[in-house]
Amino acid sequence: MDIHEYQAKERFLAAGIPVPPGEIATTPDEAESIASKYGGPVMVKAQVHTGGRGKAGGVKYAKDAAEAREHATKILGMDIKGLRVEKVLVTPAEDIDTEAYVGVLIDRSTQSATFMVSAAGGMDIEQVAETQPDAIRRLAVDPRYGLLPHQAYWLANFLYEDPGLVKQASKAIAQLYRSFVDSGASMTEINPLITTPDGKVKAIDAKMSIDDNELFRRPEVAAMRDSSSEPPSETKAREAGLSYVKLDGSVGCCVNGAGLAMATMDLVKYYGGEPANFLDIGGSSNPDKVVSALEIITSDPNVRAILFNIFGGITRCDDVANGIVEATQRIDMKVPIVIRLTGTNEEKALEILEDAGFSAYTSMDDVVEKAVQLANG
Amino acid sequence: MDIHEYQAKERFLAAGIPVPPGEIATTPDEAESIASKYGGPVMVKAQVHTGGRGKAGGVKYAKDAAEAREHATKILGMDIKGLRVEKVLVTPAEDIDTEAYVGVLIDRSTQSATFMVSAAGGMDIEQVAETQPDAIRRLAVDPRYGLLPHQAYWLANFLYEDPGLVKQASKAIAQLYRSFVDSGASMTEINPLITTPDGKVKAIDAKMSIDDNELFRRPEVAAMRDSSSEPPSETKAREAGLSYVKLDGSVGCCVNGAGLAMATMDLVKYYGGEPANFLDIGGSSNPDKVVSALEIITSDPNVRAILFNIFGGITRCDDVANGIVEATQRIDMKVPIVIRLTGTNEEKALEILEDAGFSAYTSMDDVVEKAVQLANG
Amino acid sequence: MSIFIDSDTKLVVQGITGRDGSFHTRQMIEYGTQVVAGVTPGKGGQSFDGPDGVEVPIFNSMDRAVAETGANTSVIYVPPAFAGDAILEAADSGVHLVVAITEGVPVLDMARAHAFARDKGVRILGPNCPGLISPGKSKVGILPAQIVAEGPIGVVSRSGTLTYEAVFQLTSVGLGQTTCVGIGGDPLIGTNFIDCLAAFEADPDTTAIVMIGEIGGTDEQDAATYVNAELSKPVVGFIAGQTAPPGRRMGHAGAIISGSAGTAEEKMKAFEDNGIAVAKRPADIVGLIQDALG
Amino acid sequence: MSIFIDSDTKLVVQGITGRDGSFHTRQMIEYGTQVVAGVTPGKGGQSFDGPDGVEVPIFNSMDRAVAETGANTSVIYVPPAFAGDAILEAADSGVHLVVAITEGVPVLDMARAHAFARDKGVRILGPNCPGLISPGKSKVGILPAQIVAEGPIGVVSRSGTLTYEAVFQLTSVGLGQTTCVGIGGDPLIGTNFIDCLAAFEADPDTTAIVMIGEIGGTDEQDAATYVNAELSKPVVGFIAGQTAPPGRRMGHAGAIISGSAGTAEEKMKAFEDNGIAVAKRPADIVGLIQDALG
Repeated sequence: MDIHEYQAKERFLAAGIPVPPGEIATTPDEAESIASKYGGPVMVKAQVHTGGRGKAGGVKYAKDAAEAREHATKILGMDIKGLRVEKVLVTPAEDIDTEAYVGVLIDRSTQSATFMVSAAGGMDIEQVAETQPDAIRRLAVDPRYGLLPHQAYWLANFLYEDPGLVKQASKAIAQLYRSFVDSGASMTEINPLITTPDGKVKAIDAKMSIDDNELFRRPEVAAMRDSSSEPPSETKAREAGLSYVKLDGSVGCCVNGAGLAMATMDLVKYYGGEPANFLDIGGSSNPDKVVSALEIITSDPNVRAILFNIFGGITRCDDVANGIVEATQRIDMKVPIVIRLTGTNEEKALEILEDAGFSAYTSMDDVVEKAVQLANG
Repeated sequence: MDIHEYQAKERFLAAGIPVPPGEIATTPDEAESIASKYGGPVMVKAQVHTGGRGKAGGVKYAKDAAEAREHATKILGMDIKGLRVEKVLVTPAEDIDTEAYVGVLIDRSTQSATFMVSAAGGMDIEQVAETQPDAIRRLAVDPRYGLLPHQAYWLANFLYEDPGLVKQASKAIAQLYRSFVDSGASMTEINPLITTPDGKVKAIDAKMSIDDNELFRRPEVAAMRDSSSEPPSETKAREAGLSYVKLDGSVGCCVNGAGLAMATMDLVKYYGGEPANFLDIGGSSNPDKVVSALEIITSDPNVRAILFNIFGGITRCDDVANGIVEATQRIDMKVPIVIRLTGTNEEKALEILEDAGFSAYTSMDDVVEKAVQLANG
Repeated sequence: MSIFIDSDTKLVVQGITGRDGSFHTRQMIEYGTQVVAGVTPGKGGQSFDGPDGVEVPIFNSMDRAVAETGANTSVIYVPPAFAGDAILEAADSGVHLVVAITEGVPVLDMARAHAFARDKGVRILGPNCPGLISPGKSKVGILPAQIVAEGPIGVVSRSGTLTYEAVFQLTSVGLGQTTCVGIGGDPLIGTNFIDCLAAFEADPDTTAIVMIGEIGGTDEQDAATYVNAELSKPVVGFIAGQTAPPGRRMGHAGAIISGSAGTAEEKMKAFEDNGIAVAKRPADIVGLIQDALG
Repeated sequence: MSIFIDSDTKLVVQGITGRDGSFHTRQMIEYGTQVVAGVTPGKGGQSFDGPDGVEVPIFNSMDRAVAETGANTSVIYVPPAFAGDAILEAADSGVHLVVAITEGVPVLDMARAHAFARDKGVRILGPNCPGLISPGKSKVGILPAQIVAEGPIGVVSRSGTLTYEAVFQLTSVGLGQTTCVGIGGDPLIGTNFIDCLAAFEADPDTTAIVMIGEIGGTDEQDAATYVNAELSKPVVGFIAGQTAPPGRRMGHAGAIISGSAGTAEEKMKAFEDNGIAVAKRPADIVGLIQDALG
């Protein structure tokens, strides 16, 4: 789960990281009054869960409160990569001497939280990694010891020469690790970590993604979820316990298992179609889940055909077939459905489905080809 | 540094360990009023830094407030192993089903905090260790991981059969480890950890020693020191930065280095004397430290002779000699002083001392023999 | 032969009294797995009624279960909040393999558990994995037994049902398996492709290997390099997620393209560059294996 | 020959600009120790003016110091609040020996540091120790150089000045030393008697060993058993603290009799039972060594 810049900054502040003040505005009036409270020039920053806000015009410098109002008027309601801006952060503009990057993420190869720091801040770190790999210093944090003081110092020492800045940055890095762990994060970054002309180190931007698996034991973090920033269909899927990702194609996919779901999407493409979504309904034959899945898929106006691909392993195929039949009776279907069911008790399942009037298949290729035909036809 | 039972219980409570209520009384009146507040029978418990309170009559059951007053009258001011009782803890008497022992201490061989638990609680654990070694379960806590939940369970499972008791005890054990670490303790124990007829696990006694080296970063723990419970000379020594332990003999010892100080005491005994103290003045030749040391030693009325044993290593002997001379000029000495100085610049040092009228030696055996002679003579 | 589990596997089920644990314990016993113990704290002394009159003793803790039954492998069905601790307990108990089925274990819990397992020299499989099956010998986890058969193919996969798909097709044409291993869909897993490839290479009965990957991370790329350098046996690969958008988690916590890294294209190219035959569709796997075996 | 340090020892001093650090750095350089670097965070780039015109470069961190000077040993003079971290940094830097002089390091900090050093395969000597000296070769720590001489005796001790006493007497009668090691007076030390005994046994130039213990713990008892089982060379022992009362810390954090365990009597008996000649007084050590050497 991504949280907004202003929320990440709250987490940072709680850990002691130096973050400039800032307040959230949802209207131009609010933006103006926050800016006039701060007095000097401010930044008006769109709060959306995507990178590239700046390039999209979502981050603006305002020399005074009137200009802050103007910018807020433009930014609020703006569409950035399909996401509508509902909030802006208004924060005093800082004098910047240098910009560095400090990030922590879960690294698969070292099986641990791993720092990346670079003096080339303010840029996309992946681009830095590709073009100037030597400009990044990495450190895998041994989970048995946590981040040790000399390691924080070693990272900070890569960013600055000045002992005072190194000391401040060491502290901020140690605090960032604390914030990462305490938040149950899977990624957090400060980009840029700036130095000011008067020798202060400050975090002026903040990103954090929370490990979804941590949310159950961190209600205060879970409460930071902003459903307004995701498609309503994804909110609904999450609440129904389904894994769902909306895409732009016309073939709705309903599959059990994430790997098989991806393979099904790929096969749609292989046969000349475009998948409308990723959807994993899990191992259950519960009609309620199937109903939710169908409601979500059919709420997408692009969907022209729906494809079920179910591999009955432990779950018996006849149970799943009954679930599908019951579910489709409970909602009004406007697009054709084709179903592939294979595995335990597949003959019985095919009978149930055909009796209910569905096109039923046992081969994955056949069902996908048919669904693409229906969607494209 | 030892803390009192009531202070250890405050630490335990902060960590969530179930501890019955209790309040401190310094007068019989207070004891009576606390007891009447609780209503039922209470325990009146002397707060002193020594074991064996119970056998000495320092822990008493009182059926009501009037009896609590009587007991407090006897216990307050009582002398237990040379320590005067200044405070009693008044706490409701608990119904006891079983008594267990749970302790943590720093173990040298495993280089880690180590648990000892036993279902034979309420007894001296050392005695249990000698007579029924199988009645104790031990666990060294890997400092890289801390106490893991299954380890706490494993310890608790050694104490109880009943799943409900095991669960409560697991939790208390985990909390005890947290309290141990958070307090910077070197030892802590619950003896006994009781179960009540209604199936509750409670800590009704508490001991904790703090690692002196932790005090600098734990002011709230350092503030628990009760100087009233140690000889004033030891308080003064600590404040002067000296390691000092009062003993019962007549030969005052002033030595640089702990090992040499012990060896000097042993040699006093070897030559038929009794050391009056252990005192390590450290590596300094600072006259102020020597003054403090002499003041402390001479404040002991048993001291009949004072012996300096200084090995000049890095510190030059002539510097030390000057320090001793200056120090003895600043205080009024009523007992004879003999001095052994050896090492760097020892000839110069002996000259300085003899000029100042001291008996100066280069051999440790000679000076100790002389000091014993003076003290016994 | 087989890898990781065989007829000497003596299994303890952690969370045997839970819904999933009890269901799959029955399935495993029916398949012939030696389920020697169950663990549920507080239920020690009871026993689990398996199929065919099998009674499995339940213990309060792993140490008792191992001490009293000689179990050498554990499988974990406990809920995510307790799974990290259950893995630590298992790794501390003396078993040499811990199969963690549970989905949704916090990743920082797993970072610690993997470190602990490394310290103890214990293999973790998973978490968030379907487990493994050595046809005709033992099954540990949730793989459906009816789709497998004894034979010469080693199968290793990050996925569940996609693996079943592949295994089912292999079995349909008479290509049985030595062992099918699901390594799991999480970012931090205990046993990776290379561990399985090395084990299949060392297993004399395995003649060819199917490796099924997906988007996210670089495990497949590393495995490809390893195959090129170390393997004598033919490997057929498949990667799911060619149509997955970057930055979105595709069900599995580990199935996410971060920026431009971990795409299916990258992985398929790594396979091809290292002599691994790449199946364009799941249906192509069987043909490629048949080609490889000549 | 010698143990742990010799003329190839290249030393980095952590806390070189502090009062103790700078004083003892001068002493070590005067003795001939190769002090190749100092570390004080924030003072990197400066240099330390040693005796005889020696300039020691100062670095901000151990990793730089080791990378740029090839140091293989470190000595720590930083205050107790930072000593634990300094040991971790040293153990992480590539040196193989870390000598921790600092007194007063919290024992839980040391529990962690010792675990870390074990993980890294680094030897810690101390903390709260005087260091060690291999006469004529190298000195690391605070032992007074003028009391030692080259010769065949190995000395290992928990104490500082008591060791000087013994070494001084040995040197006075012409019995020089291969190495004198002060293992430190804290409860949790990195190098114990057995480590030193094993090293002395392996050192061809050492012909006899003096072992000076004190009350507290069971290191001397364990060492005695080890001597009996593993050592071919004669060992003379001394124990300080026969008159120490139980339960009181005698200066050293580790010098405390807990209940009835760790008494001088117990340790002297263990020595005698295992063939170690016990000196009743420090002055007897020399005679016993002379007897042992025949």
